[in-house]
Amino acid sequence: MARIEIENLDKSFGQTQVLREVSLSIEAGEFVSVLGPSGCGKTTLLRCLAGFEHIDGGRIEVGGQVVSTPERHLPPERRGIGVVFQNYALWPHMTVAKNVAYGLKIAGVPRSERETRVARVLDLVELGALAQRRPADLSGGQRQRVALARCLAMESRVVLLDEPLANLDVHLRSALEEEFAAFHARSGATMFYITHDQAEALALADRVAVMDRGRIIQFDRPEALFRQPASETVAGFIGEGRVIEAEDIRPLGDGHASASLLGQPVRLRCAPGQRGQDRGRISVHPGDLQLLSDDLQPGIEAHVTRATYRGAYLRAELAAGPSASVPLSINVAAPSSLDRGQRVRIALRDGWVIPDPVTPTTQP
Amino acid sequence: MARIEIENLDKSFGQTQVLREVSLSIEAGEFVSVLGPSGCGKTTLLRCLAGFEHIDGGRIEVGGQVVSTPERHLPPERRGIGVVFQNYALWPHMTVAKNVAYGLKIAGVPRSERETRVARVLDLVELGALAQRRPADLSGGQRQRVALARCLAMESRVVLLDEPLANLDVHLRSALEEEFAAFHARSGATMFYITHDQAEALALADRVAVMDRGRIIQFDRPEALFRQPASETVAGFIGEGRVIEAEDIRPLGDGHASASLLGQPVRLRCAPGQRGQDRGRISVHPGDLQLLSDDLQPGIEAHVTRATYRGAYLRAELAAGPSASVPLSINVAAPSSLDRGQRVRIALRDGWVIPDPVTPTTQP
Amino acid sequence: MELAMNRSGRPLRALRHLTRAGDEHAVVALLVLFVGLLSVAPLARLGYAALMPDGSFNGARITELLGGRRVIEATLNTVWISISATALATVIGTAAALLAGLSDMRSRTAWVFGFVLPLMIPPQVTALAWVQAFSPASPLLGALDLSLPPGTRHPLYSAGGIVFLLGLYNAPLVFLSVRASLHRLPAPLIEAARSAGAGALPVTRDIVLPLIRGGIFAGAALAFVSSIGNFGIQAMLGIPARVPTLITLIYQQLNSYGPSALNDMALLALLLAVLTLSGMALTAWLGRRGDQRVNSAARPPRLSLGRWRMPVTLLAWGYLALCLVLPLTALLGTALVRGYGQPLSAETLTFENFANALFHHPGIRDAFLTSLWLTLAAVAVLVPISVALGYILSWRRGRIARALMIASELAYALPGIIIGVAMILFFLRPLPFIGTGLYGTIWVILAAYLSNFLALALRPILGGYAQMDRALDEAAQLTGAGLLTRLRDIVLPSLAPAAMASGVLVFMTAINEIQVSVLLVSSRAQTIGPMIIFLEEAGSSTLAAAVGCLMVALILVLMLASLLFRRRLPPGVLPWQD
Amino acid sequence: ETTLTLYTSQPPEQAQSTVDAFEAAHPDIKIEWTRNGTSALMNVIRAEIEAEQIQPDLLLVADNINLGELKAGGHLMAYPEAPVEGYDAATYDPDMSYFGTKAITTGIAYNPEIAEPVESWAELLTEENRGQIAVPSPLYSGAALNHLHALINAEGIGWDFYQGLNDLDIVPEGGNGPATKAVASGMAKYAILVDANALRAKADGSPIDFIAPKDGVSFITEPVAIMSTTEHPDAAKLFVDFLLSEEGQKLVAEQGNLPIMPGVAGPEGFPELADMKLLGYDADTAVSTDAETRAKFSDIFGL
Ligand SMILES: Nc1ncnc2c1ncn2[C@@H]1O[C@H](COP(=O)(O)OP(=O)(O)OP(=O)(O)O)[C@@H](O)[C@H]1O
Ligand SMILES: Nc1ncnc2c1ncn2[C@@H]1O[C@H](COP(=O)(O)OP(=O)(O)OP(=O)(O)O)[C@@H](O)[C@H]1O
Ligand SMILES: [Mg+2]
Ligand SMILES: [Mg+2]
Repeated sequence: MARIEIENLDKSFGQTQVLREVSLSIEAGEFVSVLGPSGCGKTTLLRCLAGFEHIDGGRIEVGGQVVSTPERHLPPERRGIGVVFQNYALWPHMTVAKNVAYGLKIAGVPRSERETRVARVLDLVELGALAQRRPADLSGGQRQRVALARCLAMESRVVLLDEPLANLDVHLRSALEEEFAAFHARSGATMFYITHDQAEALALADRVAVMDRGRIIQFDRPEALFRQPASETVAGFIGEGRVIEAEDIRPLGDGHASASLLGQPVRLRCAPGQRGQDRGRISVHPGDLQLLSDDLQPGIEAHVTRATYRGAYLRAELAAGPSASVPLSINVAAPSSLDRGQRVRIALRDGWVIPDPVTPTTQP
Repeated sequence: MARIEIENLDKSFGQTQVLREVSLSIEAGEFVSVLGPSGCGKTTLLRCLAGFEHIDGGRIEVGGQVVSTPERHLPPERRGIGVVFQNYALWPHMTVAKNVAYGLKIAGVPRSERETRVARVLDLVELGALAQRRPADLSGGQRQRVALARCLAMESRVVLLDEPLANLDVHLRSALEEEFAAFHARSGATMFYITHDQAEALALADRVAVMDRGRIIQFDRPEALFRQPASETVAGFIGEGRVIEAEDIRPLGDGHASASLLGQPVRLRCAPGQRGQDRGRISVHPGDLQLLSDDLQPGIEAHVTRATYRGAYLRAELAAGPSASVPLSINVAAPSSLDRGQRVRIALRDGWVIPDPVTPTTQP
Repeated sequence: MELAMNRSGRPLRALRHLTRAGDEHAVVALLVLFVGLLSVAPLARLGYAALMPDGSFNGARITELLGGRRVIEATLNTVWISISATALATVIGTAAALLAGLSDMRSRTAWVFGFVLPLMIPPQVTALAWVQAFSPASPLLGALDLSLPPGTRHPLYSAGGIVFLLGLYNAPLVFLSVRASLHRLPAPLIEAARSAGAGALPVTRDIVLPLIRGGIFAGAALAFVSSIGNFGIQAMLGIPARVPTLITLIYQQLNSYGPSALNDMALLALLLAVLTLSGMALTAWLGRRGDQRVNSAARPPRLSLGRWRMPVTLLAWGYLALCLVLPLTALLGTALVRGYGQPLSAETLTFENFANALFHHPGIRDAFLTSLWLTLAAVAVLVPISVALGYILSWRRGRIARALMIASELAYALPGIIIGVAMILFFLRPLPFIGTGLYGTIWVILAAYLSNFLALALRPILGGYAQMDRALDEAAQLTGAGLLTRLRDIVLPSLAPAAMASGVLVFMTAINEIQVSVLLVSSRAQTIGPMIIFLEEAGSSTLAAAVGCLMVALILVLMLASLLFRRRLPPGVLPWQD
Repeated sequence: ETTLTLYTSQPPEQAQSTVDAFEAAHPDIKIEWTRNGTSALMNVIRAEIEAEQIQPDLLLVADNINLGELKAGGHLMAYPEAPVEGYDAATYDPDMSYFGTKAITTGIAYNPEIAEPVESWAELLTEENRGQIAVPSPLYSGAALNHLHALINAEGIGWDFYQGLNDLDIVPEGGNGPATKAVASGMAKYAILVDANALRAKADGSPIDFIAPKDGVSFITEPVAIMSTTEHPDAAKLFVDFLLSEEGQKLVAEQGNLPIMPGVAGPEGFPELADMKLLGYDADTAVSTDAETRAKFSDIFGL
């Protein structure tokens, strides 16, 4: 019941065009993440949706109602949209509990129900004990959680979240991730979730919109983004992907293609309509590479440029190719060690041939 | 040249004791991360070090000089310590370039040198083009980078960072992580790095201090934290570890022990002095578990309670044990699927017997 | 989700939506009406009297009057004296706010009390006290062995003297405005500078001052307007010094005879208004440049004065001794004798004046109660109106906002006596619909106060808005709260220090108000300021001084009493409390 | 019952007692009164005239020139039958538009602790008094303006006196209040002052005394007048009658001013009216030459 339809949205601040022809069609009840580098316009898109910014071109519909065109603008308080702000925007003069209860009070929820709902939401974000504190006396992460609780309590039909978990530790983060999923399942609200953390985006969202420099460059299911990125930018952005050059790409017809990578024959996935190419760009994730322990197998020669400890595994940055010009990343299971400069041999187990940029939207 | 020595530091805000007997001894030039849940006192510890808070007990020495005791307090501007703040703390009335140059100007660096240094640092954080903007016209991540640049430019002998990468996307993050490492190597500065992101902490730090409720509960190398957590809290906090109960723990003498987990015999690592125990708590990471495809091998029965897509792999939450009361997490390589409720069999490949809590510091 | 929606009740919500729809428009309409009725209309009536004396425009008369040698000279004097006095007041007021708000100077609370109190002493009293203190016969200079030889021109009888006293007198205005800004300055910005190696001085110069610039210039605007329209000091020092200024010329015009006196006075008043508005526009422009938005959640930091702590404390108290103790002792010395000029000694000491003021003159008591009532009413109306007006002016751009801005400053730009005349002209006729006129009642005085002090109340609040994070309001907007609700629940509390500063400014200025009320009082509505003047004129200086002392004492008691409630108030609201 | 509106510049207690006495004598007439300084009242009336909404029926204000101005504007009602027998013709308007009710003289006040009494205006102009004489300004004070008109029309005094003041570096300023204070506090030796101010301060114990110079004092008569717009002319006339009656004049003495009806005794300590030389002038001429006079005054003092 609360479909969001964004068509050809344009938005500039003075001379700078911040959003360019953004179109998104979000199903009612869908969970959509927006992923993109810092400064690409995510927050601005959210502010247009919420009604804080007037738009310069295009239109926005929410639940079948036109809420924004350059001429017409429904004020935020009449859109029934909840927002969790990037900078918290807590009301400094109210206690935590009051911050959370305020919207309910405005909506006319009776006191007793209000109190139970506030208590429940605060417990959810593990802030029950701090209900009487003021925002100034909280740590950064605690403030973030209050902002979250404030929005959750409202149970709006459309909820926009601007990096709601950015300042939280992993535990709380996964707890709240779960809570988002549960809240979403329970309420059926349409969620629009901005993040720069792809793990979050991929884990939570039904679909992910990847933004770059004011444009949406791909809007697809998480698996598709990861395994079949539509452009180099997406490929490079998702899942610590690397884009490298392969030669002699020959489609095999079953969604696969054969190619040659740094002189080694490899088997790749490709789009159904992929044509044969002498040179092409392919997308590779660290997990697609395997360290060869055995010197006899054919493999790609590389040397380690940096190895960092990541707990469960060791992440190694490699330089491969004749002039060590092809950078690759690989994860190596933990109880092992790799040193800077060490020479290794690797094999490519999977990869995706990035389709030719035919549509102009993939151009920045 | 800039050793940091913290002894029995106490700090309260009114009635709330925020830091309790914190002692840390940081070598000159060491890179130390402080990791801990939101609200545990990380920022407060940093503020005491920087000199923004007077301390209530204990002492802090930097580079052999006593900078804080309850009686004596060296003001921040005379400590020569650089700080990157959690909320950026950019000066809104100065352009990006001026923000970065200010400290150098105060330090009396001549104009021409100042300009080159500022330009270099801004290029480093990819903000060269925005040098003349004001902080208000930047996105959240861009502001974060300015804050970073401002601190990098000062090249202090001690640098404190409060979640400097919290708002950045993965790419910038890993670029800046590398930059921190390089900066550290180049300058030999002592770095004190607060984060709630363990990947960051583990990757960057020489040693990591894990805090909980105002105490340091373990201060050790990253590998040790991950593989040999000293307490349940640390075990539960690092590497998405789970703490579960095992029975019949029998040390084998070579740093290993045999035990029984949910009726299955398992082999675990343990501390050299570990005694035999009928029941004990063990720490298990998702990577320590393996999905058994083959029904014949003996394994632990469990069912899937939630499966989320993480790009390279699928994360499954499992419930094991007779009454499905033991929660476990497992990572499954990506091109596979697990559904909620599906029954699986798993094997434990590694685990660590958490030593008995003998020292009172592990009590919160 | 169905559940969530239905629980709050669909029809109810629809109704609420309906009332909310016009919410903002209704507020804007109300503000336009308020400003239009109380500011624009009376002043337009005055402008009409000034420019069209007999219903027709006569350019020659205007050029002749404004082009006269004396008017030009007075205009030039007015401009440079007001600018210099503003500069002095700004420097002193800002320094005081920094000392009280940012330093670890000793006994700050008591000092702040003393610093704002002189606002309460009528300027004539202050000026007279200074003149006496530095006259050749002064006991003070005599005691210090610095007596001027008789026959020398009094040092304060000079343009410099006017600047000096106006500067001192208006410094608390700047102080209040700057302090409100300072209180919203977030600690990390200062801490970041300190960790960059900047000590107290560079931090103040490079970080603090630029960030509170909005507050400083708002205060400067107040000081400018207050200086340019201050008749008491300009006349008492300027006339003996033969330094004519516009306000003294206007008073001369008011006292002259002839059918055109009122029209000529109105014309001079317009000239003064133009000067004042230019000054306010200039300060507003200077104060607005650049971005001073800071995010909320501030804990005011303190910078250590180090070894300067003792000297600075002494200096600050020395300043107070001069500015507060000097006029206050003069006032008290007069109130405690029967006849003015009697030396205060065991024989002459009497409390008769106080007894008279308190018990034997019901007129004084009535006048005081009327003033208190009017002042509180003005505060109660102006602060909420200013908060709403500030919202529109700060966060809604557009023609209406700009017009409101100019209109609301208009009235403050005129000296009080002119407002009084404008109010008479406008409110004399019976009002439409009501049938009776407000003239001669207490309501016309209230209307004049509202009109004259609107800009005064607005200034600190605009400064507060400049520093407020708009997301706070946006977050509340999303809950569906209408503009009025948000103003009450979110904006007003966040602006509390600024709102309080504005309330205190209005209170302090209105309780003793003379220039506006003197034309509007009647036997039915008498206020305390003119009452003191009448007593003075009728030769009862000692009684007048006793009333003045009682007023100061009362304000002091109110200020102290406010401290009792400090725990219940948001931090930073009371200017005299840390 | 009729209600009259009175604008008066009498001090509040005086105004109240005048009104009370009148209402006691005429119980069917009520008086609403507004009390303010003369110049403030005149500004109010001018504004009322500008708005064509004149409020008062009666005026009882300080001096002739103000009323002369109103008379010239046609705002005063003539009352030819007013009971003025026995009154000096100088105390009321020849056209019977306003009538003096008392005499408030302006003479010389001095501080006996630092100055000697003088006999005439000219004696003030000595070098020892440089900067030591407080003079209310005609540009601000009605009484001072009256004094100026009286002195410049007086033989042997004239503009030379003011010229002489300027030569002694004296600038007229403010009204009678500050001048009283200046003498009482010793900041000035002498002041040009109205009798009541000086004598009341003296009675309160201030170091001040009053001299009526031999060559004459100026005086104001606090005239009463009826506005031409009044709707109750008969009741208003009764008020005038009351003030000019013997009862009314005794009240003046009780209030601490000199009555002008011959035979009614003045208050304690006041000089006898008969012993003083009164300096009068023609009010109508004064109104018409007022602008010139002020201009000349300003020129002399460089204001
Ligand atoms: N008021 C403004 N005036 C001018 N430019 C602005 C303004 N607000 C944002 N911008 C610019 O618009 C661009 C997009 O900003 P936005 O805040 O939407 O980025 P974002 O994607 O949310 O980034 P982040 O992840 O860092 O928060 C940025 O380059 C920013 O500098
Ligand atoms: N001024 C204060 N008054 C009272 N309590 C405070 C104050 N400042 C911080 N606290 C409390 O001290 C504890 C530690 O706060 P701190 O900011 O150090 O946490 P943190 O570890 O940095 O958390 P985060 O990761 O969320 O930033 C928190 O519980 C917080 O509520
Ligand atoms: Mg953003
Ligand atoms: Mg923190």
